[in-house]
Amino acid sequence: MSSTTEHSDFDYVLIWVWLVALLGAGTLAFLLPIGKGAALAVIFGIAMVKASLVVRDYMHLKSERLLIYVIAALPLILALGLALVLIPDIVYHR
Amino acid sequence: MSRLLPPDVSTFGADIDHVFWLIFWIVGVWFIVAEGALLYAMLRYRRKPNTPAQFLHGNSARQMAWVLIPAVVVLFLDLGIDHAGARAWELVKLDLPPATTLIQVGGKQFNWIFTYPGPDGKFGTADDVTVENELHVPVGQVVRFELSSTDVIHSFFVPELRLKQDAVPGRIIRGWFQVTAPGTYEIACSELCGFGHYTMHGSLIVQNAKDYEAWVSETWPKKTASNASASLTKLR
Amino acid sequence: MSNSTLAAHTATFDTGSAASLPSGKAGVWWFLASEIMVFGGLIGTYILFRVAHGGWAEQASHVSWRLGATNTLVLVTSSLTMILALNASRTGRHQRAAHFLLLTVLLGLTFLGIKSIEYTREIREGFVPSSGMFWSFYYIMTGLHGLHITGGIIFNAILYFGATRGTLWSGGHGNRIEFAGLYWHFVDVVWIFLFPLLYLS
Amino acid sequence: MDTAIAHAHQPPASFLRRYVFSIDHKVIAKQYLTLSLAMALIGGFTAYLIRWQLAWPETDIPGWGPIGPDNYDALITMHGTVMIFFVAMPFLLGGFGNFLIPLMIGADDMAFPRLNMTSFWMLFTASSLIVASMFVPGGPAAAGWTSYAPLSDNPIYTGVTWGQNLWILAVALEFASFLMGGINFLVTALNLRAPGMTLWRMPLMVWMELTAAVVFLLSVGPLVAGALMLLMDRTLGTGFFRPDRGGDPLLWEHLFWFFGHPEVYVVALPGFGIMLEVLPVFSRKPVFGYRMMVWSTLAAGLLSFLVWAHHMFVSGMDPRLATPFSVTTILISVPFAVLVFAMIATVWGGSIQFTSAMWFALGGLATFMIGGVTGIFLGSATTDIFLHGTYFVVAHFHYTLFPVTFFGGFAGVYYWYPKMFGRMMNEVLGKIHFLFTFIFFNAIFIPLFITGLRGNPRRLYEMSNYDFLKPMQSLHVIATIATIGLLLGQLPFVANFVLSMFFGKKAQDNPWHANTLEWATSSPPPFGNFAEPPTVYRDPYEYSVPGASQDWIAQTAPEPFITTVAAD
Repeated sequence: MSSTTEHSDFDYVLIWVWLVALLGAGTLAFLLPIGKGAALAVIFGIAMVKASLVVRDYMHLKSERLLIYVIAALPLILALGLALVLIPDIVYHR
Repeated sequence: MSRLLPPDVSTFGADIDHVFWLIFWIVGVWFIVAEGALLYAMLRYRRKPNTPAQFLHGNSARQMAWVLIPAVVVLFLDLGIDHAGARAWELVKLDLPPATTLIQVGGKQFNWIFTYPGPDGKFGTADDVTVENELHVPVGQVVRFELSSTDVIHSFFVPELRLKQDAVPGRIIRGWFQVTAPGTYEIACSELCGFGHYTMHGSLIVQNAKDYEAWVSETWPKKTASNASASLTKLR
Repeated sequence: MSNSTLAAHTATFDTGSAASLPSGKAGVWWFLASEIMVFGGLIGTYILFRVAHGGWAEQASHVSWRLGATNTLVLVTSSLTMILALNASRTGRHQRAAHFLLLTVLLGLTFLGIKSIEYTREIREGFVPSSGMFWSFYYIMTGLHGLHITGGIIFNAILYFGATRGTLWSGGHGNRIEFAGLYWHFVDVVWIFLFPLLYLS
Repeated sequence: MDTAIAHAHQPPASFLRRYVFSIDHKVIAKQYLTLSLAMALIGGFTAYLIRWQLAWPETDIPGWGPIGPDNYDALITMHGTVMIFFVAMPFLLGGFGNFLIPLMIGADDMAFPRLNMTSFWMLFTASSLIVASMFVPGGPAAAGWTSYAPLSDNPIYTGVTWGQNLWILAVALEFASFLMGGINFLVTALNLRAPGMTLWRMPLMVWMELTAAVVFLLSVGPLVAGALMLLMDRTLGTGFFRPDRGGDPLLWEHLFWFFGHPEVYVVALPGFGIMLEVLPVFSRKPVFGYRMMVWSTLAAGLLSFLVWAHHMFVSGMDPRLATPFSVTTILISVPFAVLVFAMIATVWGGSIQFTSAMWFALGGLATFMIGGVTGIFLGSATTDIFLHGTYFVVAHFHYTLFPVTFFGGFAGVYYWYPKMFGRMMNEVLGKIHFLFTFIFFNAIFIPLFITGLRGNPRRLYEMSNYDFLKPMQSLHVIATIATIGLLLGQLPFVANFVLSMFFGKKAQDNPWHANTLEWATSSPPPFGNFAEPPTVYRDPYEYSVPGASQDWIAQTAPEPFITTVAAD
């Protein structure tokens, strides 16, 4: 099995603290009177970090072998490709 | 052979047909070669007493070449087809030439609605002329159309013009055509649009300048001095 | 891959081996891959429409970011309890694992509870799926996510009862907690993106 | 996901667990086969009604009566939906995939036998829903198998209410079923391979089923979301695909074809897989360029995600997208060219035995080539302007899907029937069946190519409105007569399939002297497949090895040039 057994509960709680802190930060960025663009950048940047924390530590991706990275990466790439092709039709049509 | 396709009466029809025949001959040759090889193998190599099959696993480069070299040739022919096709596509769908006649084509279950700007040359004014299922255009002139639909997806299709474009509700799709020979051509809907789909039939009446003017003068509202010029202004 | 299959073939519920993944885990990950396509398509479309029609900001201002944030907190915490349950079962602390599973189930139910409070409030204020494109996307995305949460709650509940009765371990299915966990964390990740997309934009 | 039961090498006692809710992949495979053949009756009958209406419009159809334009739209919708989702996929993936993957890799069952059972019964439910949808008030779905919005989106345009909703539910359920099935295929083939069965020793059929599974489960997601949107549009008043509510009809087309095109390969690859098992055995020759074919298959699978917009060249999508998609589309002909050439090369220099299975495999290859080359015309955006939505398209995709589904599928039935049921099928009936199928199939669709080239639009209830179609009527009559011939031509098969089960000659374990593992066990295989787990020593297609004592060497044969007696 993967080397996840070494994890101590403490590590996991630590990650959780991070997640909560980031959640707070993201919400703050939304409330503070900063520019919309900047706020969005911060908010989604933070969302990315949170997601990667969960995937890396709670889903143990950091200790997984290549095949799982492939399985996870394929749909991400394809979904992105789909969205890109949709741009001209949905965003830029008059 | 050329009777395989309907007669072509539009300026860009020839470009489309050219690509068609290019593909036709390329794939035709490949098709005959491949089927021929298969048929030959079937006859030549049917089971015969004490003639065992050859042991060809086809994993060595020399043997794979028998498949890969033809495949590479296919690749290059493909690129050739793509090249020819891309140029014709740009001509037909991408760059719209300046037009002397502008019409709005609307699809609605189960009719084609053709709207002319009227004497003032502007759409959405009182003197717009609307005709159902009958599109009159002058021969040899570039006609621009704005295609739209009020309900479901239709598709504006004139076989002799090699012209097809879906009409999508919520979108205005611009296109053009230029007919080379006067006559009456049939307009079909080629996208399933409901139970009346098969009745959604119109006719394109291409007239020489004189007849067209005659039709205009009898069906359109009379021109006033103010908008006489407007009707002739080139639309770009 | 080749020699690994010896183990894989003969084991009763195979744990795979060095080269190949444990079947259960591989299955879950392939499933998650298809789920990524479902939510990816949905989220991608939403973003494109949102960019195309700026006018949604007004509609979006009617959702309660407070409840949304609270729910995020709940879900993130449930991810923690889930992983702690797995760790407990891995280290043989079965009683503890069962408790954490129960906790996860309860947090999941809390999430659904808060979500339904939101729905009722919004519907009371007259914001229904047909109230505009934003609301359409809001309801389809949170609704689909809610269905996934419900499914996860059911899996976890089943595991919990197996854990309390001990059948979970006696049957040698301890790593089912891992599989259910992978799914649960994925649903959490989806929410981590839905929250800013729907509440903070 | 408890596989313990499956491995307890004891068949369950109760009839229900043994034949109905069985977790034995072989029983489930037969259930899929039966279901798909039953649905094929519906698909065939709809084809008969459609063709009759087109040849002799608004006449009483023998065995049915006259049909109206709304019935006609419903019929074409049902024909497409049933044939693709409820015949082709259950037949090629559900049936042959389930039966062959564990046997060919030397496993005793699927990785998740219970999930396997669940998949089948989900599909059964989906099939029941689609059948039920034909009898609800308002009639069945009538927006075409592509269900383009807004036609499918708003009941006022078709008058169809619950028919369309049930269509969405049935198709969504079908997706879920094959999603789970595909995951099962993947995990089984990657994890449960017998000792020595390396990836590069897997029969090509397994590779094809694997690629199909991956392609399916990565392409279907967005359409699941789309189906949910469509359902909400119809029931909750949202407007994802309604321009008047801020939605976009083209979104549906994109989501549909992003799945719809890969779906073609999901069906095509297993069909190829069958041909690739049959051709070497009856040519007594190794498959030509095994690895080359595997790589081409993977390449085709990958490319299949990059071509979907070629279904939308004239749909009103941004015309600048057309050329890139033409390029990818036409490029995909390269891996398929490799596969086809390699199949011909496999036969070349062989010692060909013309069994029914071989006839169907060769016939499938020959007809598929027509589908392949005509695809180039539609892949080029320029010629597609003229050909899109005409009978040329209809003929083209029937020439791709029919060969893989039916020629390939029938080849598989004639080839593996002995293994499935322990008895041989009748070869004479089989060859008659092939002759009818081959002749009449071509007699249907070659005329339709011609009408298509003349610009005959598809999905017309009748054509008398169009003067330029009047000369085409005789071609439609030919196609219809051929359709009736094709349907009647299936009777020898039905008789053969049923009667052989009772009166067929008892089959040996390895009647065709084939190498792959499924022939290394008894016919039919016992519960658990293999008396003792097999060990694999060699590649799957070692036929006519020079110096060998016989012209086949089973994969289980340990020493070079000495074959096991596990067979016979």
